[in-house]
Parts: sequence; structure tokens; C-alpha cells
Amino acid sequence: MDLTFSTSELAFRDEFRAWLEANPAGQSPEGEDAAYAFRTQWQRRLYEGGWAAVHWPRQFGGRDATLVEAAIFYEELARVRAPIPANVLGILLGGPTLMLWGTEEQKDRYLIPILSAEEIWCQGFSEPDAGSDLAALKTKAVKDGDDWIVTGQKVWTSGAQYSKWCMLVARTDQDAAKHKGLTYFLLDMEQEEVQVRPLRQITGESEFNELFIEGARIPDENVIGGVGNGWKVALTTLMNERAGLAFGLQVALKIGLDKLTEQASARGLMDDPAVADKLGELHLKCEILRLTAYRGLSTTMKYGQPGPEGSLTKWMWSETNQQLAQAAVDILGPEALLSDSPWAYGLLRSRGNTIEGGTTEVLKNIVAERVLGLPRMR
Amino acid sequence: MDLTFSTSELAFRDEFRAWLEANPAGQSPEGEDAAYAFRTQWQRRLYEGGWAAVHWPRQFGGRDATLVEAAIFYEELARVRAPIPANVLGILLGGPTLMLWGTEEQKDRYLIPILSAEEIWCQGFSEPDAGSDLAALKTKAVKDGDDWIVTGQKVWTSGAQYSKWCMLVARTDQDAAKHKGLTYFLLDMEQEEVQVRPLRQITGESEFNELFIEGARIPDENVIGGVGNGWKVALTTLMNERAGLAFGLQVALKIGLDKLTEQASARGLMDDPAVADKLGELHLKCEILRLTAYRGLSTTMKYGQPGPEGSLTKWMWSETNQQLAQAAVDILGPEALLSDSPWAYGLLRSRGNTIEGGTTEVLKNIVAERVLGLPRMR
Amino acid sequence: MNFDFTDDQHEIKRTARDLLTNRSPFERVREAAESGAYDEAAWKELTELGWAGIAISEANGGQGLGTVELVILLEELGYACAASPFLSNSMAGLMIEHAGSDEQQAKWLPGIADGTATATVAIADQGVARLVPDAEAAAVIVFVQDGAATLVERGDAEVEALETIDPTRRFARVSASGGDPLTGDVEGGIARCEAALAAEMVGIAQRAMEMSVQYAKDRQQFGTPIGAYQAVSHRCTQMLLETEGARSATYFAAWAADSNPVQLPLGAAMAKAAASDAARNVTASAIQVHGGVGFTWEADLHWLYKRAQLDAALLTSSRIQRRRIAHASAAAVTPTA
Amino acid sequence: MNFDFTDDQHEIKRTARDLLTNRSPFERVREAAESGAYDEAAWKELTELGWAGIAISEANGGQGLGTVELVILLEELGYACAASPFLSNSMAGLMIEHAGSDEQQAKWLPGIADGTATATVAIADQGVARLVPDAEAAAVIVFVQDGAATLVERGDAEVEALETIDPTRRFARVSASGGDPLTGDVEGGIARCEAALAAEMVGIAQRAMEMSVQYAKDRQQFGTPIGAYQAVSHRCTQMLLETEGARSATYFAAWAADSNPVQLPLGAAMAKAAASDAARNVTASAIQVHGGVGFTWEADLHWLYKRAQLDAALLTSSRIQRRRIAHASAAAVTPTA
Repeated sequence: MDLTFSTSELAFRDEFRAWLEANPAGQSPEGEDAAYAFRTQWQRRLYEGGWAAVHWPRQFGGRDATLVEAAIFYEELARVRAPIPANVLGILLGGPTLMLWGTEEQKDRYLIPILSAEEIWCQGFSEPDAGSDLAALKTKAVKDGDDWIVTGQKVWTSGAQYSKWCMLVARTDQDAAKHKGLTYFLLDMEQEEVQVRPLRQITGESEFNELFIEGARIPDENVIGGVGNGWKVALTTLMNERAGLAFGLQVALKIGLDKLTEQASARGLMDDPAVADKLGELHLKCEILRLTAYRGLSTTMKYGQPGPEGSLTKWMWSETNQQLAQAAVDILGPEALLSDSPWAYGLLRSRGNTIEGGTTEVLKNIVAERVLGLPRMR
Repeated sequence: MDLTFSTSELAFRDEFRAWLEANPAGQSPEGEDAAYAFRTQWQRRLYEGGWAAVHWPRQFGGRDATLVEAAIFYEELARVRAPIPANVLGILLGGPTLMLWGTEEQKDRYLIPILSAEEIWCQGFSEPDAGSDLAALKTKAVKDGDDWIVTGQKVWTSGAQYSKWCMLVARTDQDAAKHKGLTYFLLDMEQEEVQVRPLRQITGESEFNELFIEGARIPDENVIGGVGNGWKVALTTLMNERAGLAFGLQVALKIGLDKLTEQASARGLMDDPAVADKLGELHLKCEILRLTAYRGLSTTMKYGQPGPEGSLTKWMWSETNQQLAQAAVDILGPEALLSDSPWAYGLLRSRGNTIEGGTTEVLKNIVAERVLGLPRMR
Repeated sequence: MNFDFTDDQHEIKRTARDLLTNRSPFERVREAAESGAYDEAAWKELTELGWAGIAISEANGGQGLGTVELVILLEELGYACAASPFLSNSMAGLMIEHAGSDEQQAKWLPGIADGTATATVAIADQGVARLVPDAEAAAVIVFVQDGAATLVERGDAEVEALETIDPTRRFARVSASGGDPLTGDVEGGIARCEAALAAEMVGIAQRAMEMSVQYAKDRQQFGTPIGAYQAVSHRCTQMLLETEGARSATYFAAWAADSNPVQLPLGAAMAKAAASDAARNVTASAIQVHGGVGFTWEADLHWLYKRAQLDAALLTSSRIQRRRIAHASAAAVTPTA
Repeated sequence: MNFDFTDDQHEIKRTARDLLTNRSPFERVREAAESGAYDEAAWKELTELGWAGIAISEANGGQGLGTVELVILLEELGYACAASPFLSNSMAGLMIEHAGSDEQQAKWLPGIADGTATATVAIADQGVARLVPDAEAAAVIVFVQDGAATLVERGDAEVEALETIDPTRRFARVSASGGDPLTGDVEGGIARCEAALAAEMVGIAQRAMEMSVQYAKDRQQFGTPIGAYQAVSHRCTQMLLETEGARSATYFAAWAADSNPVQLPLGAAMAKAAASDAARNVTASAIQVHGGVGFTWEADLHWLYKRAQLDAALLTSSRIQRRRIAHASAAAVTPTA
């Protein structure tokens, strides 16, 4: 057991720190489009420095980073408050899915533009009536010569308005059993038959979109992993390691908590034991989250699959992040509810944390079944 | 809206208070048997004073008390820390069930001995494999001439060792659908074919028992409500107003909380805002419980059935009672964990509160279905 | 003991529900929020119906009913999440009615009662009230500080508009000094305000719960309505528990205000604490039950969530309320030295 | 970064689990509790295996391994709910090993390591320690007060046996003064004790969780295993969350004790706080999952619940720990004046 970074991990961190110091991300501009353009620029700089996808194999432009190094990478990004690369879905989900299921031609064609942010990717899995239930997808693709004609509706596609490619799961066999008739496609977003409508969130922003697809065309060569194999390919995408990203979120949480602690201190509120108790509780949760996340990485690295602890960190993070935002309102009072306060934004945005990327309820079902071996939920 | 007692309610209360002052219950002796004998004696005195079952009709020995008066009755008992009458199940469940479903002969035969504590009643519904699921009962009764021969096992029968009669639900038709083959009997406990085995609880006491029934005999005249009608009769028993008793529990909770508050004050601990916050929270819950319970009574009295609030008080009470016991340990420290401390007893006993009389999970199912109209649980 | 409304009170509740269902559907709430202005026509209608003066004496232009009736209206306004100066104006009315002199009452209450000269309440520390609803448009501000209150005319106060996360209501920061002192029962006035505020939050929680229950019945997942899953149905029962608990405390406080003032201070503290927690928890829970849909602007749940957060921050905080409750309870059980 | 045991440590864990499964099944725990005496033969076996001296230097008769190895054993002893003076004796060993002089170590550690002269730790206020495990049979008591510690021989202390709700362990009230001062790192010693205590509680929580999961698979209600209902299955996932969280904090504290002492004080505070909460919550939850059965003496869950309550009351309370964590965190982020 060694809970410090190894020499090579420290070397990795120091190299990235040095690069970050020489290449500061700068301040994001206001406005969604401008902010996104900024993130694209930022990813291009990471790419040029060889830092766009550290966990990818070197042959595809990565650095063969270990899970711990990938965690360090996102921690360091968060520590300097640099933005997440624009093409995060392509880097974390799309690339690894292609590496496992794609043909050589597909890898040659798509991987580098993902890294360079030349082509942004989005994810077209969720549908309005399917929710967490992939087997209930209704979007369908019908063969038409060498092409597929796709019709349907997708939802919660973040970044769709900026994307060139959409990882789309559609039903290609109406008669097959629910899981079996699915195929995984790459849909070209640049066609009139694909309409993107922003979904406004309770924060007022539109991170997510609805996708209306009316007879869009996909050439046969854009099938990933074979016709009828979409369920398995989609699982690869879903299972893909977001652990690294999680480390960034957790550092951001810690930065927020430290800031609240500092503000409470500055106002002399730490003398109120109720405030101290609350902040102590949050620091405890935050530290346990960090430790548990690293335990999960160690288990995965050693045994090839995560242990029970690995399934818990998203749940821990999302609830702690919500509690932090509410604690800030309780401790700092009305000013934390003003529209321009980052705490007010956090209060609203954090409500999505227990919904996005698998609701807490679905996570608990998965943990109950797969980790605890309890009977299938009813 | 009038949240004070009316003149007649006050008169009722004052009359009972005066009686209690003239007839103090005294101190319960140590030991389960002695304590039970003491409760029997106490009920006999209540009976002689005309106070054994205030909510029963006058014609059967009661006082025609309203729901509010019954609540007052139990509040006053709890306030002077008098014990619950020994035959509480006969008074609250057995009597009212007989009044609705019994023949004239049965009423004449059984009601007065219930009141006078001459014959104690217990409840034989639960079975080891049935738990909360009445339809899964396995105990069976087979017709043999004018008698029924009963075989099976019951569990959680409190006071079985002191009881003359058991309200027994058994299966009399193996072929009928699950709910339909049940019959409600009065089982004479004084026969060798009925064996009572105490179930030791985590407190070390044995309030509850297992009942092993091997060919016990019940004459046909002890069927209540007709053969095959047991489901309906049992529902009457289950639905019967325990509200009055609940008011006693709630006063006991309040007395405990006041005591903890007094002890915390005496040690200067109220100056610790975390202690004050915790006690404030408990006082708030305690008061909300009292108010909500009275709201429930008012709704029931006016509309003939309880409103949504009426289904919540057992849940509120059980969780608050558990929180009180844990708070006492946290506030008073190790001395609250000594075997002879009432707090230590409370800590253990209160764990049963969210299980006995319907687990919190079952209560929530019922509230979800019957109050909120949500679809049947799966 | 009769913990139920009178027939008249039930009638007020029904009328209010009907009216607000028509006049303040969520489309109107959204319009008001997005335009940054209240619906003047709706406000006029409410005042013409006498709502604004419901708890103000007839002599001063009101209807002469009680805090219970006011609480009934406020619960419904909360249920509708109505965008209106009703809450602030009523709270000011309660303060002046209960702590003002005859002259002060005669001067200000008629305008409050008919809505032509609205008022508000500001809770200040060192001359500054950090969060005051509807101060910009108020004719007079009841300025409370260190347990004392003065009436400060709008022109004599420094009012700086604030943009909060709840755009269905106008807020401001108010600085003032001096003013015309209220010499009566200021504490009792504030306690009545707390009961009124609690009522709005009970209505918010009720609405969020009802929307969640409805959604849980309608929305299918894995082939069955989500309300059939205990993760959802038990969450809904928790919403019911908190909402009904807060309601019990709020009705009690309102009744105490009208009929048993000795129980008001503790009752109001309990109502505010319970309703703040209930409104915040239930609205957050409602978003969760709705899943991704609950996180969208169009689902309208966020108006309730945001209103709950702002309401909870008004007047005394729950933390302070809990301590007040604890110390009052301790004083009640501790033998006096 | 490798947050996993070494192969040797895994082997220690496996061996301990196997041994305790045989030597300390619940029947034995019950016997010890009902007879009021520990199982001498089992204690002899553990000491002969060198467990009692696992973290004591070889020079003083121990095995010279670290806090991590001790924590592994204690987690398993907690899992077994073993009735034994192991915890108290090890805590005293940690104190003397880390805060004692060479002479004190030479005098007391060999007896602690081989179990022939056991010791314990008493946390006192005004000369009285209100809850001390295994003081009656101890040869020496590490008496801690106001941050200082002395070694008090059994005969020089007033020891009054206490009957607590956890009869699987002997407790006493201890009064003393004077004694032989420990001049070394007392705070570090106590922090190590906290890590050790936390480990026992992690084991308790793990056992309660496993029993609940097993019961949820086996027990049928309404024709299906109760573990298929989210009210039960989600409760079990909550148990997992709390247990794994407490485990992360405990392993971290043990590692810090051995390898990075600067992180030990905060780490130990976190471990004790997290493990206390986890053990109390998980054992209470386990009773609930078991329903009526869980409330019976025979189900054996209560030994875990009672042990969790008593363990949580040892050393520093969670309330104080949380404040320590808060103030330490505040100090870390506040620019020094």
C-alpha cells in the first residue's frame, strides 16, 4: 500500500504542470458559443502539446498513460481551472469504442480528428420515451442500397450543435428481441435531415439538445461493430472509463469546499459549531470520495475490473456536490442566491448531478445487482 | 379551527385526571410476570372505575368517548406514567372486531371479560414465512364434526403466555384463492396442543412469542364472522383505531425528550449550538407529530375516514423515537449506554419501532398506493 | 379540539384554487419571470376581491378576517407559484396591524388593503437588509432591526435592485435609518409574518409533490409506470410526510396568532423551520423524480425550487429557529432557579 | 499510488478470517456475552500466533509489522465481533510504542505482545475515565488526560466495573492520578488508537452488511426475495457506500501512521468519524432489513449493533472529530495572518 504518487507518476504530473504553466488556458469568454470555441482552441493546444488524450495508446496519438496518470491529468486540469477539452465525448467514449470495434479504415479516418478537435462527437443514445432503458429505443434505420435511412428522436445530446459526428444507436431489425435488433452508427450531423433543438435547463443554459432525425442518411461504412451488434458496442461506450474525468470533478468539488471554508472563516463563522460541523462533514465526504476513487483505480489496475468501491464514487460525488451548494446558501445567506453568484449557479446546476450520467436510482440498482448480487429489481 | 379542548373534552379530561389522582397506578414491580400481573390489576381498577375502554359504546361497558377523548385518555395515562392496560389487544382490537362481526351470544360471552382483564386476548396473525403478507398464511384448520382442528405456527404474538384467547386467522379452504380460504377464530390458549415459546428480543426481554399449534381444537361457535370470511374480519382488526394508543406513545416521547433537554441544560450543554440544534429539531418533530395526529383525528371525525395526514403519524413517531435515543447517547455520553440507563433501554427497544405494527417500508407502500394513488408496488 | 377549517374557510380555499388555476398557470409565471414584471391585471383582480386586506381590520379597509384566512390564501398563492407582491404586502400589513399605532394604521393599511400603496418588510442588520421582496414598488417599508421596527417611506430608503435565482419575485437590498417607530408588538408581528411565509412554502411543497405523483403515474420506464418502483413511490411518501408536517405546524401558528397568542412565538418558529425544510427538500426531490425532464426549464419545477430557496432565506433562518425552539423548550422544562 | 494491500497483507487478512470463522462464530460471542468472560483458549491462541504484538517492535517481543497489519486484524476481529481484550491491549501497545521511553517500552510491551500482561487506554476528564475497556484485567493503564498520558499500574487505579449494553466486552470506570508520564508523541499515539478502533468498526459494518445482503436474497415476501424490492436493495447499497467510505478513510489513516505521519492526525479523525457513523448506521439498518427477525436475540445482529454503539463512544466523539476536521481544513485554506 502506497498512497503517494510513484516516481513515474510524479514525473508525469510535473511534466504536465510545467506544460500547463507554459501554456495557460486563460479565461473563458462569456456566451455559450464563444466558450465552446474557447474549449476547442484549448483542446487544439493540448493536442499540439501531445496532451489531448493521455490514456490513449501512443500509436493513436496518446501517451499510454495509466489510470492513475489519467486521474492526475484531470486533477491538474481542474486545479488550474482549465476547461474540459471540447471533444470530451470523442476522447473518452468515441475513440476507445472505435479502437475496440472499429475497422482499420475507421480508426485511420476518425481518431486523429477527434484528438485535434477538428471533428467534435456527440452521443445519441437516450430517447424521450426510453430514458435509462436502452432496450426500449425506437429510432430506426432502414437499409436503402448502400445506405441506411434513419428516423427518430434523441435527447440529452450535449454538444450536438457543435458536432460533426453522432454516436447513434438505432433499431435495424424490428422483429428481433429488444436488445438484438440494434446497430451502432456514426451519423453525420451536417445534413438537413438532422435538426438540433437546444433543451433549456433550470440554470438557463442549454448544455443539452434534442435531436430530430427525419430520413437522415448513413453510408454502410459508418456502421461500427457490425449490423445487429449495437447493444454490445453501446455497452463498450457506456462502460468506458470516465474515472479520469471524475477526478477532475472531485478536485473542483474540493476547490469549491475550500472556498466556502475560507469565506466562512473570513466572516468568523467557524466559531459557530453548527457551521464547523457542517463543513467538517463536507471535508470528510470530500476526502473519502478522493480516497475511494483512488482505491477503485488500484483495484481496476490490479484485477482488471473495478471492485465494489469503484461503483460508488459518482453517487458520492453527486450528493456531496449538492450538499455543498446548499451549505453555501445556508452559511453565506442571501448573497449566495444572487444570479451572479457561483454558489447560486452551483445550487441549480448540481440538481442535475444525481440525474445525468445515470440517475442515482439506476446506479443503486446496478450496484445492488452487480456488486451485491441481489436479485434483479422489481 | 379550534386547537384547544372543548368544554366537554376538558370535563372528560378533568374527570379522568381526578380519578387518576385518587387512584394512582403506583410503581411497576421488576420482572416480566410481576409487571404483567401489575398491569392486570391496574386494568381491573380502571374497569371498576369505568375507565377500561372509554371508546367502547356504553352498552358494552364503555363511555362512548369521541376519538379526541380517547386520545386524551391515553395522553393522561402516559402523563402519569401509568402502564398500558394488560388486555390492550382485547380492548383495542378484539372488542371492536366482535362488536362488528360477532353474534349476540359472542358479544355477551366475551366483551365484559375483556374489559375486566379476566380473560386476556392475543393476536395470532403473523407467521414465520408470511411476514407482512396475510394472504400467504399457512396455518390450517380442518373441520372435524362440530370442531375445527388447527395446525400451524404463529409468531410475534405478544402476551401469549398470559392469554386465554387468541384471535387466530387460519386457512380453512386450501383450494380457494389466497385471500378467500381464510377464517377468523377464537382459539382457547388453555390446551396442550398450543405451546407458547418466548421470543427473546435484543433488549433481553420477551414481549413476543412463537405459538406452536399441533392439532388444537376450536368449537364451531368460536368462528367470528363466518367461515371463509377471515380476510375481511382480519382487516377490521388491523384497521381498528390504534390512534388513541398512539397519543400515549407520543406523550411518552415528549416526556423523554423533555427529560433529555433538562439533563442537557443541567450540564450546560445547551450552550453548544450543535446540541441545541439537535434538540430543537427533535422538539419540532415531536410537536409536528402531536399536531398531525390531532389533525388526523379531526379529519376522521368529520369525514368518517382519515386524511393523508393520519397515515403518517406512526412513521413520524417511530423515527423520532429512534432519533431521540441516539441523540441521548450522543449528548450524554457513555452513561447512556449503561445497562441500567433508561436511554440504553430506549436505544435498543426503539429499533423495534420501525418494525412492529407494520414496518416503515410496508407503511410507505400503503401510503403510496392508498393515499397518493400510485400504482401497486413492484 | 377541531383541527379543520370552517366551511367558510374551505370555501375561501376552493375559490382561491379555482381563481389561481385560471389566472396563474405556469405560462403566466414564466411570462412574469422572463419579463421581469408582475401581471398588473391579476394583481388588480386579487385586490378587488379583497385578498390583500383579508387580515386587515374593516376599519382600515380590510375584510377583518384572521391569520388563518390569510394563510389559506398564501398557501394557494404558493401552490400557484404566483408572481405577485402579495406576500410582502401582507407581511407588512400584519406588522402594522399588530404593532402600529392607530395613526400609523389609518395612514398605511388602507393602501395595503386595496393594493394601491403596497408595503414590505425588511429585516436588517447594521442598517442594511440584504434581501427584501418588492421594495422598489413599495410605498413604505417596515424596517426591522434588533427587535425594533420603524416605518420608512420608500423615498427615504436606499433601494438597490437585486437579481436572484427566483425571477418570479422582485428583490432588493435596502439601507435605511430613522423612520417612524412601531411601538406595539413587533415580535408578534414578525411571528405572524413567519406563519404567512410558511404558508406560501407549504403550498410550494404541495404543488411539487402533486406534480411528482402525477408524473410517477404517467411516466413509463422498463415497461411500467415509475411510480410502481419503491425508489420513486417511497420518495413521494417522504414528500407527503414533510409537506403534511409543515402544514400542521403552519396551521397551528396561524391559529395561535388569531386565538392563542401565547403559543405564537414558538409556533411561528416551528412553522418557518418546518416549511423551509419541506419546501426545499420536496422541490429538490420533485426534480429528481422527474429525472432529466425535471432539469429542464420547460418542466416548470424549477420555479418552485427557486421560490423555496428564496423563501427559506427570508426572515429568520432555520438554524436560528431551531435554536430558538431548543432554548424555549429547555426553558419550559428547566426548573427556574 | 497503489491503494491495495501487499500479497503478505492479503494473506494476513485471509488467515485471520479463516481462523476467526472457526474460533469466533456467533455461538462463541453469545457464550462470552452471557457468561461475562472472554474465551481464554481463543485469546491464548491469538497471542501465540503473535497477533497481539503485530505492530510492536521485534526488540520488544512483537512482530515489528505496522499499523496497516494491525488494522487488518482488527477489521477481521470486528467482522467476527470477537469477545477479546485485543482492541484495548493493542491500543495501549500503540500508545507505549509511539509515546513511551525505551524503558517504558521494555517494561510493558513484551507482556502486551504476548498477552501475559495486558494493558488498556483510558481517556479521562478531571481524573475520571468514564468508559474504559478491559481495565479490570489490565496490568497497566495508559491514562490520558488533557493531551498528556501516564502509565498507571492497575493497583494504583480505582477501577469500577460497568455493565453496558455490549456484554461482549468488559468495561469499567477508572479513576487515577499520578503515574509514570509518557514523554513522547501522545497525540500520535491516540491517532493510531483511533485508526485501530475505526478498523474494528469497519469490520462490524461489513459483517452487518453481508448478513443483510444474504438475508435479502433468502427471505421471501409476497412471492419474491425481499432483495428484489428497492426499499431493501437500495438500503443495502447505502450500507455498502458507508462501509466502503469508512474503509477508505481507515486504511488511509493506517497507511499515514506507518508512512506519512504528517497526514495522520486529520486522517485518524476522519477514520474515527466515518467508521463510527458507518458502524452505527449500518448495524441499525441491518436490523431493519431483517424485520422482526432482526429484533430477536437469536439473530445475532444485536451484538454488532451494540458493539458499534460502544465503539463509537470510545476515544473522541464524532462531534468533536468533525470540528477538528473543519478547523484543520479551515487552517489549511486560510492565509496565515
